[in-house]
Formats: sequence, structure tokens, C-alpha cells
Amino acid sequence: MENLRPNSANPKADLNYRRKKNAEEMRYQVVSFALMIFLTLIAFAVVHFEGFSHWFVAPFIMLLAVVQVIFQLYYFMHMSHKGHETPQLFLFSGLSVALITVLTFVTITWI
Amino acid sequence: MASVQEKFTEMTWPSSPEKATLEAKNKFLGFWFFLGGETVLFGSLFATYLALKDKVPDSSHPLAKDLYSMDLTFAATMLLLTSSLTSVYAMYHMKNFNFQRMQAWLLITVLLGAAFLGLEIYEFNHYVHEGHKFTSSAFGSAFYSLVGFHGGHVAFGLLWILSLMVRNAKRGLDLYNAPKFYVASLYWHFIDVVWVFIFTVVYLMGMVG
Amino acid sequence: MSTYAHKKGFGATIWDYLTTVDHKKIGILYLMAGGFFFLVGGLEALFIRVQLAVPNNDFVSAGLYNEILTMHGTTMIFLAAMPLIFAFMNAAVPLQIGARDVAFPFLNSLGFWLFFFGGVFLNCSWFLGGAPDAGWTSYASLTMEAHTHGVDFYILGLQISGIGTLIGGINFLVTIVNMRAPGMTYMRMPLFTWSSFVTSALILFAFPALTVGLFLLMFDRLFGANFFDVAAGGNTIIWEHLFWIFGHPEVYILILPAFGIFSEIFATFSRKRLFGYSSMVFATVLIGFLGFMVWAHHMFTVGMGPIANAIFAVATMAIAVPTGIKIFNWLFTMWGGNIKFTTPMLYAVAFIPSFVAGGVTGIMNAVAAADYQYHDSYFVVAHFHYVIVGGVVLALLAGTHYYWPKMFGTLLNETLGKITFWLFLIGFHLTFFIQHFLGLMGMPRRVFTYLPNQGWETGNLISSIGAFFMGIAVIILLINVVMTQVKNVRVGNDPWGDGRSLEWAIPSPPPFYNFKQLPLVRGLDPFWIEKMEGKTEMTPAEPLGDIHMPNPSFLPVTISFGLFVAAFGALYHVDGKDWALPVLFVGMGITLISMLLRSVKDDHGFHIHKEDFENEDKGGRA
Amino acid sequence: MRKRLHKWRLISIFAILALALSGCGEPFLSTLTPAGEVAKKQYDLMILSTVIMVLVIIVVTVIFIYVIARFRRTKKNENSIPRQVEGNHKLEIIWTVIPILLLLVLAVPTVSYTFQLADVSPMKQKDKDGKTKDALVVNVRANLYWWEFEYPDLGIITSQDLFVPTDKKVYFNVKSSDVKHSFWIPAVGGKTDTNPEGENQFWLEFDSKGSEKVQNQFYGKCAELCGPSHAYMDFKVQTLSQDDFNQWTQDMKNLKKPAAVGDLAKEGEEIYNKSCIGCHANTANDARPEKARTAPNLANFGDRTRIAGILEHNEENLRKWLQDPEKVKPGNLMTGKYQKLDDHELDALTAYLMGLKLEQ
Repeated sequence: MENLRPNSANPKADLNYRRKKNAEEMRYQVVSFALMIFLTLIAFAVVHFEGFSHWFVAPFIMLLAVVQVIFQLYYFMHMSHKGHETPQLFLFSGLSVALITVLTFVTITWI
Repeated sequence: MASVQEKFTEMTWPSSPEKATLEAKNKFLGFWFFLGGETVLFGSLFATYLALKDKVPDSSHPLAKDLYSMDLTFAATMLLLTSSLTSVYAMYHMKNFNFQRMQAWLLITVLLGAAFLGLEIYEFNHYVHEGHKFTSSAFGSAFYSLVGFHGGHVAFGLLWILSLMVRNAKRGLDLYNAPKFYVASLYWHFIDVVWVFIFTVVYLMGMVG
Repeated sequence: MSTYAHKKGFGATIWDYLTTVDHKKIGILYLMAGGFFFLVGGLEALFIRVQLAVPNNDFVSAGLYNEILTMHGTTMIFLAAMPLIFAFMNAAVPLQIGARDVAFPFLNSLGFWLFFFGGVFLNCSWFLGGAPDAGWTSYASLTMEAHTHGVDFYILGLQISGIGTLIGGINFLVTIVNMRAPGMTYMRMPLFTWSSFVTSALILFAFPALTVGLFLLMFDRLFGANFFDVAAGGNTIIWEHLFWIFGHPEVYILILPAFGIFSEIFATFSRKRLFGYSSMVFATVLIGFLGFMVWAHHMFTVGMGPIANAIFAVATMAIAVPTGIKIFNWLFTMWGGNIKFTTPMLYAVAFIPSFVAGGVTGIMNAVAAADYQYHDSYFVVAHFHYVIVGGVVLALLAGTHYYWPKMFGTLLNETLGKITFWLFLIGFHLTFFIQHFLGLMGMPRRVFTYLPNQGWETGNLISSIGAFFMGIAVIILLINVVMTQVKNVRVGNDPWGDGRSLEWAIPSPPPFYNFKQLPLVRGLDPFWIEKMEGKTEMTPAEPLGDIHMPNPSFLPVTISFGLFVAAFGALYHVDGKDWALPVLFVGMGITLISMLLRSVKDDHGFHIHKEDFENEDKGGRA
Repeated sequence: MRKRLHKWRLISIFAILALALSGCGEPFLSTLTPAGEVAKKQYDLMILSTVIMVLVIIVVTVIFIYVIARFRRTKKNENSIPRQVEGNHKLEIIWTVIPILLLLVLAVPTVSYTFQLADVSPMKQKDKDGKTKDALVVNVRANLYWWEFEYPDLGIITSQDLFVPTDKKVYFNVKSSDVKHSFWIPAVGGKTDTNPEGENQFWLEFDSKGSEKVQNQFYGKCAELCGPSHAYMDFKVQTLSQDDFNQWTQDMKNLKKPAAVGDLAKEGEEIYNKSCIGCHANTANDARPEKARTAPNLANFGDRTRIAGILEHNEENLRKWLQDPEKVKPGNLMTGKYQKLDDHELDALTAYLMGLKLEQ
């Protein structure tokens, strides 16, 4: 959207507006970074604690990883922005091929 | 469409320089496609690792839970995650047409990445002394291939960002190099994404057994 | 080839092709290189059939036979079929979407040269101690046993050309997404463009699996890793999975563009809009999608267990549905049409029964429990030759005749074309139909000979005779090409008279900038729409202006050549040869320095100014 | 053009007829002459799928022939422009739904048979001694160009010739000791790969009627490219009635260290003990571990029907094989493992080996 916004009559105002928007986005980035660090800490803590069973830990930290990666993709890599429909489609297609591969290798490679 | 050689000021700098020209749009999209392919590449390596995890010739070889250390992995993770944020800062300044600050943040990113790589080399060296080698077991081959491929990506990313910084140090930002900086930072984030899965699947799950 | 090149003298023409970044010339390069490898692979096929013509034959030895059979498969898939498809994609897709160029002209050229040097490297094995001999699938347990360098040539050669293919795929994806002319929406794209798009996406997701597989094999064979060494905890089934995760989509990478070419031909020569265009697009995408879910049907006998076998069996059957949709849509494109049987149309028409035969045996193979009988027998050989020759090769031959005027500005001789067609079609069915029965009669595939009195003599003899029909057909095609070039009768924009898509609205061959003004697209089959309104060319979508063009570059050749050199170093390093490591470094050095040159030297291309058009209406280079 | 097309169709019909007349291949080798429950099930599936597919082919062919005959461009309609039809939803739904139904018809037996053919539960029921309760189990081990068949519950090992009782399910554990091979007895049932990293299990049944037709011998093949002599990696299956099979197992068990008869054979035995015994065993109860059994067991060599799996079983061929194995089976592992034998030694060894028979 911002790309299409025509420069307004007052370029200074336009610049200020953009600056403000960029700074605002940067704040979101910092917040998501804090969340990512937080999720990482939880994952390490859960493993460090050693009290939980393997069956809880493995899926739980996988879930944390997935959430964290979503932050990376959508905020750091701007996939939440407009104009990322095709990248999304292809990234997720790649991801599904990768997932099927992993699933196969943990189930039917050892005979 | 703006011309690539045009000189810009803060005022005239477009708000999405990474997509301001057709060349830039192509680069942007092509790079995302490439990342889609990379996802499959790393997926295959992860799959191979999982199939061969702890598959060793005999019991004298160390297994995952004997090897991995939490401190080292944690330090490496923090370094790489932080470097992801610093490259976001660099792109923030790129969008604000502040070349000096962008270069500064990129430099911090590079330093963090180099520190990560240093840790990884130290780690590998340590494992080799424990008897966990690339050539000693299928487990070793799979581990070093997956983590090493990622390490290779980090090294390549460092070289890439550094050469962009050096090449453009004198001429500042324009629409010819802004997309290059942008895709390099995308690449850097992608490396981080892969690492998130590596520390979770390889290290943390390896420690749980 | 073009008149423009003739004026420049031989050396200059060569240099022009070595440095070109023009998609049309790269298309010609792909056609020539792919065509050459097609001849090599065909010769290997003839050797195979001579050896098997009679039992206990000793035309070639067992070891040499395995090399020939491996190289036949590898060459045909990677070095003939794929590049020929890339030839037509390069020649037609940018024109069909009304683009002046592809998205990454430099990478386009790099993709070609990587493929070319990879292919040359692979074939160098013939002269350097023996070709790979573990089949085109190179199953890990056998490749780990191989004691010659053949398999290493396979690994490194395919790795190099595979990178080229991947680059080509990304290039076409971006081109189709970003470079369409005004009005050319996704649902107005010609079906060949659509199938090129889906094929490129398949390349993007399938080739990384092959890359990883080849890396693992390379690490094992050249650097002492243990992925496939069972004693050290390795597992050879990993290779089978990785290979087929790539290998099955690969089949669709080949067949979808073939479907695309036939769709164009059916519509053109039936003088009718493609029946059920949107369901054709949908079916193409669906086939591409399902293509990733079914690879394990190549592994039914591996022992994955009944659950996995059943899932993959049913998933495989599902592919028949979109394929069936396509077959009926083609039939109904012809229905009510005004069909002209030109050479390309003959191929298209013959394709339907041939491919249906290959398709139904595909369904038979999907029946897991029965596949235990078909698997690795001549039945499978018959099946995949029916789809690949009956589908892909017929499409490539059809495409050669159909796009020849657009690529070279001359029409191939129709009489010779029809003779080629009949000989090839008869030869094809003669060769492969009988092989279904040989397989059912218990003949395993990839045998270098067979003992008498097993009931296989007649079938094999018939099959071998058929192969020679195909050989003669190809020779006549070559004669046709030479004759046409010598006569050099130039043709106009739309030599078939019934062209429907944008490529037929511009000269044959098109000027290097393709469209002086980008055309305005008003619907599916844009040129047809204009013709129906009595116009002879497209309405421009923009005023005449400067055109930005990329600079030619020699760097793609040096980048690829560097890898070619480095591969020799890597390969002979294992033998402890002193010169191997230096060669490896020199090769990598050439590549890296070329890449560095590319990245530090700004390349902004050049402009053709609109005044040049106004001065010289012909549109030569400024 | 039209005439030519007809001619071509006629030719292909004749070709198919000729094929049908030539039969379905040799009964000891062809999947089209099933001689066991597994092969019969697979044959049924072949027929079912073929019928469905022929149905599809007929529909396509009828439309195809009508279209290319009816809608040709002629001098008369050269310039006519046909109506540009976009599509037809009804038709499109029909040719989507009908194939789905047909595939369902095929999918149900496919899934069911796939599970039936994988049912090896009787193998897993062991008695106190660790022997299989009610099933005959054979361990098949594929090696570069030869097969070993071990009867773990009976303590017998044979090579190259597989002996099985008729009309009874026989269960197989298959694996490979080097590269991947594939175990296939076309007339009796589909193949199963022998992998280097683990065992595969499946079952076959050899019916007595089918066996009679082929004088109790089926051909077995290796179906996975495994090197130069892949084509020669044949084995034979000898079918016996249950009583004969019991007798055979007794004979094999009782087979003690063979005594060479005659001077020449005695001389041969010496050569055997010097040059061959490192790899080949000559008793059916070879106690060495698998890894040490690097060559075919020769206990009943004299009774085999083939030399090296491929040559007719006679002294001339045995000499030929012993003299230069590489010439007979390229890439085999026997070549170069022993010193060259002169004519006399060849005669002696041949005499000894031919004497290794059950009847003794």
C-alpha cells in the first residue's frame, strides 16, 4: 500500500509520516524479538529442568519453535506485508514438501 | 518506474526501495522462490539427520545425549537471534535512507554472525576429540552435514553482507544496491529460521534423548 | 541462424552465442545441445536393443551394457528431455506473455552453461575409465560398490547441471509472475505458459532433494562419510527416498510442458479455443501438487509395509483423474473444430492413444499388490517409455516442427516431417508394446542378456526392430533440418495461419527486443481476438519509448567452466593424485572470480532509443 | 490418410492377436500362468485393472476416431471458423466423476490385497525353543550373484535351489549381504527387495497343480540391478509334496560329511579342502555365522539343475565354470580366489563336486 501512496504536496510532511510509520514498525520488531527470546528461554528451561517426560518435551519445544519461526517470517521477513502472497504460497509449498520428507524419514526408512 | 542510477535524497527515496524497480521486484520475488527451494533442501537434511540420529557402528561411539552441551547451544542461539534483530535495524535505516547507520548495524550483524561461527567451529572441534567425527558413523555424517550446511550458509551470508558493505561504502544507497541489501537481510533471517529448528530438533531434542 | 547473425561472420556468431543473454538465442542453444544429447542417448538405446535382439548376445559385455543403460537413462532425462523442454520454454514463454525478456537474462544464460558443462562432464566418463553403471536411479547400495569413477562422474555432472536447471526454474517463475504484458492475467495465459509455470515450481521443490541426495552420495564416495554404509549405521533407503522425492516430480516436470505444447497445437490446428481452459489449468496445477505425494510408488517392493503401500497406491491413482480431464478436454477441443493435419498436429493426435496407453499402465502399476509383479520388470520399462516417448518425445518432436518457424524463420518440410512421424510412431509402438508382455512373462529389466528358452526371444527381436524405425525417423528429421536451413525460405509472423497466442503476432524470428511496444491483451488467445476483428497485429499498450536491454556477458561460460574444471579435481582427489587438489582450487577460483566480477561490476544494460525505431523501421541494434 | 490410419489399426489388432496365440509365456516363469495363491491374487488384480482400463481406452478411442474422421479440414470448409466453445460443465463433471468411481472400484481390492499379502503373523508365533510354531520359514540371503536359503527351524542351508512343499504357505525373511537385490519367482508371486539394512517378510504358496505342469520346477530371478551379472542371478525352485519335503529335510539333516568315491574324486576332495573350503561348505548344517558363509553351500551340489545358476548341469559346464568363472558370470566374487587349476585338477574337482548328492 505504502508503495502506491503518491507523494503529497508537502514532501516534509510525507517524510515525517513515513519516518513515524517506520519507527512504529521497528517497535513491533523489538517486541517480537523479545517474545522470540522469551520462547527460546522457555524451550531451554524445559529441557534443562529434566523433570518432564520425553513425550511432553519434544512436541512442546517443537511448538515453541514453530511459533518463533512465524514471528521471524511475518515480522522480521515482512511476510505480513502486502505483496507477499506469492512468496507465502511458495514458502509454504516448500515447507509442506519438507514436512512430508521428514515424516517419511522418521516412519518408513528403517525397514 | 524509477531509474536505478538516479541520485536520491531523504525526500525522494521511495518507501519500499526493495520493490521500486522491475529489477528489484524480480530480485525480491526470485529470492523468495529460492528460499522456498532452500526449505526443501534443509527439510531433506533434517529428515536424513532424524533417520540416522544415534545410528553408530558400535557402543564405543558417543550418542546425541552424551555430546550436546546446553551452554554452548544457548550462547550460539542468542548470538544468532540477536544478529537477526540487528539486521532488522539495518533495514530500518535503509528505509530511512540513512546509509551510515545501516552500515553500522550491518557490521554488528556480521560480528555476531562471526562469533556464532567461531562457537560452532569450537564445538565441532570438541566433538571430534570426543570421537564424534564426520567419518566415524552415519550419525556423525548426518550431524555434520546438517549443522555444517547451516554453518556454510552463515559463512556465505557473512561474506555476502561484507562484500555488499565494502562495494557500496563509497557510493551510498541507490535503487541498484538497496534491493541487494534487502535480499541479503532476508537470507540472514532465513538462516536464523533454520537455526531455530536446528537448536530445537538437533540439540534440545537430542539432550532429552 | 538469424539473418542478423549471418552478417557478422562465423567467429562473431560463435562469440555472440557464447555471450548471449537473449532468451531466444538461449532457446536455440538449448535446442542444439539437447538435440545433440538426444542423438547420443538414442544411439545408446540402439546399442541396448542390438544387444538384446537375440539371447546370449555378446555385442557388448555385461559391464559395458550397464554403462550404456545408465547413460541412456541419465542422458535422455537430464541432458535431452529437460533441455529440449527448456528450449521451447525459452523460445515461447516470454513471447506468449508479451515480455521483452526473461526476469534474469544473465541467470538464464548461466543456467544453460551449467547444464551444458555438467552434461559434457558426465559424458567425459566414457573416455576416462568408464561411464556410471548403476542405472539412472543409482541406488546407493550398488553405487557404494562401484569401483570405477563412473558414479563420481554421475554425481558431479548431475550436481552441476542440476544447479543450472534450478536457476532456470526460478527464472521462469519470476518471469511469468512479474513480466506479463498489460492485460495478460493469469487466466489468460496460454496453457504452455501455465504448464511451464507449474513445471518450474516443481523444479524448485524437487531439485533440492536431488541436490541433497547427490551431496550425501558424494560425501560417502569422495570424503569418507557413512550415510549409506550399513556397517557404520547408514541406510541406503534414504537414497531411494531422496531420489524419488525428486524423481517422481521430475516425470511431471517433463510431461506437463509436453501437455502444454499439445494444448497449443490442438487449439491452433483445430482452429478452436481450448475446450475447458480453466479446468485444464486446474488439472495442471493439481497434477503438479499430487506429483509430490506419490513418489513411494516406485518403492512398493522395498518393504515399507502395507500401510505406506496402500496410502501411496491410492494417492497415485488419484493422479489419473486430472490427467483424464485433460485427455477429454483435448478430444473436445477437436470436436466441432476444423482440423488441419500438419506434422505437429499428427504428433498431437497420435499422442492421445499413445499416452492413454501409458497412462492406464500407470494405474495398473499403482495397484500396489499387483505391482509386486510389474516392478522392475519389462512391464515397467514399457510403461515409462509409453509415457515418456509417447508423451514427452512426441511433444518435443511436435514442438520442434511447430516452433521451428518462430525460432529460425523457416518452415520444416512437411512431407519429410510426415515421413518422420509415421516411421517414429510405428517404431515406437513396435518397440515398446511388446515389452509389456515380456515383463509379464517374467523378464526383469536392466538385464544385459537373457538365456534362451524362456519365451522371450520373439518379443525382444520385434522390439529391437522397432527401435531401428525410430532411429531412421530421427535421421530423416536431421536431413529435414539441414535441407530447410540450406533452402532458407523465410516465413512471416504467423506461418501456420491459425496462430492464437502472442508469439504469432510478431516476426519470425522476433527482433531481439521482441515487442517494439508491449501489446494490450484483451482475453485468452489475444492474437486470435485481434485477427477476428480483422487486425493483423496487436494493439499496443504503451507509446513507443526507449527499451531497456541487458548486456551480453561471457561470465556464465567462465562460471560454469570453473565448476567443470573443479569437478575433475574433486573426482581425482580420491586417487591421491598430486595435481587433483590444485585443479580443484583453480576451478573454484575461476568460478568465484567470475562471480565476484559479476557482483562488483555494475551492469545496467543499455537502451534502444525510440529515435532508432523511427529512423530504421526494421529495428536493428542501435 | 484415413485409409492409412485404418490400415495401421488393423496391423496392431493382428499384432495383439498374434500375441494372444503365442500364449502367455513359459509356465515356469510367467506371471500370466499363476501357480500359487499370491500370484493368483495378483493375476486377479491385473485382470480387474486391465478390464477397467480397456473400458476407458474404448471410450477414448471411439471419441478419438469419430473426432479425427468427422472434423477434418477439407477444401470445402477451408475458411470456416468453428464456434469457439469455452467448455461444458456437465461434460467436465462427468469425466471427473466417472474416473473417480472407476478408481474406487480398483482401490478397494488394491488396499485389501496389499494387506493380505503382507500378513506374516504366523511367523511371529514361536514355541518355547524359539522355533516357529506352525509355519515353514525360509531365510533368503541374496549375495552378489547367488542365493542362500536357510531353514532356521530345521537347521538346513541350501544354495541356488530353493526346496519348498506345495499347497502350504511358506514364509520368507529376505535380506542381502552386499548390495540390494530383489527376490522374484514370477509364476508364484511378486517380488520383494532384499535390503542390506534389514529383513523383509512375506509369504508365498506353491500349488501342486501348477507345479505338476512345470515338472516341479519354477524359475526365480533377481529383479534389481546389482552389477554386471544381474542378468545371471537366477535360482530354481523345486517343489515337493509335503511328504517328499519331510523326507528331503530328513535326508538333508542326515547328510554327513560326504565321502568321495573313487580315486579321482578323492583327489578332487583334496583340492576342495585346499582351495574351496575357505568359502564353500559341503554339509547342509553349516554352523558358521552368516558373515563367514561367503559362497554357496555345496552340500547337494550333485543334485542341482544348473551350474552357477545358469549353465546346464553337466561336467563339461562345471569344468568351464571352474576354469574361468569370470567368463561365465562377469564380476562374480569367485574369480581369483583360488589358484589356476590344470586339466587334471579340473577333472578331479569336477568328479568330486558331482558326487555331492543326497542319495549317498
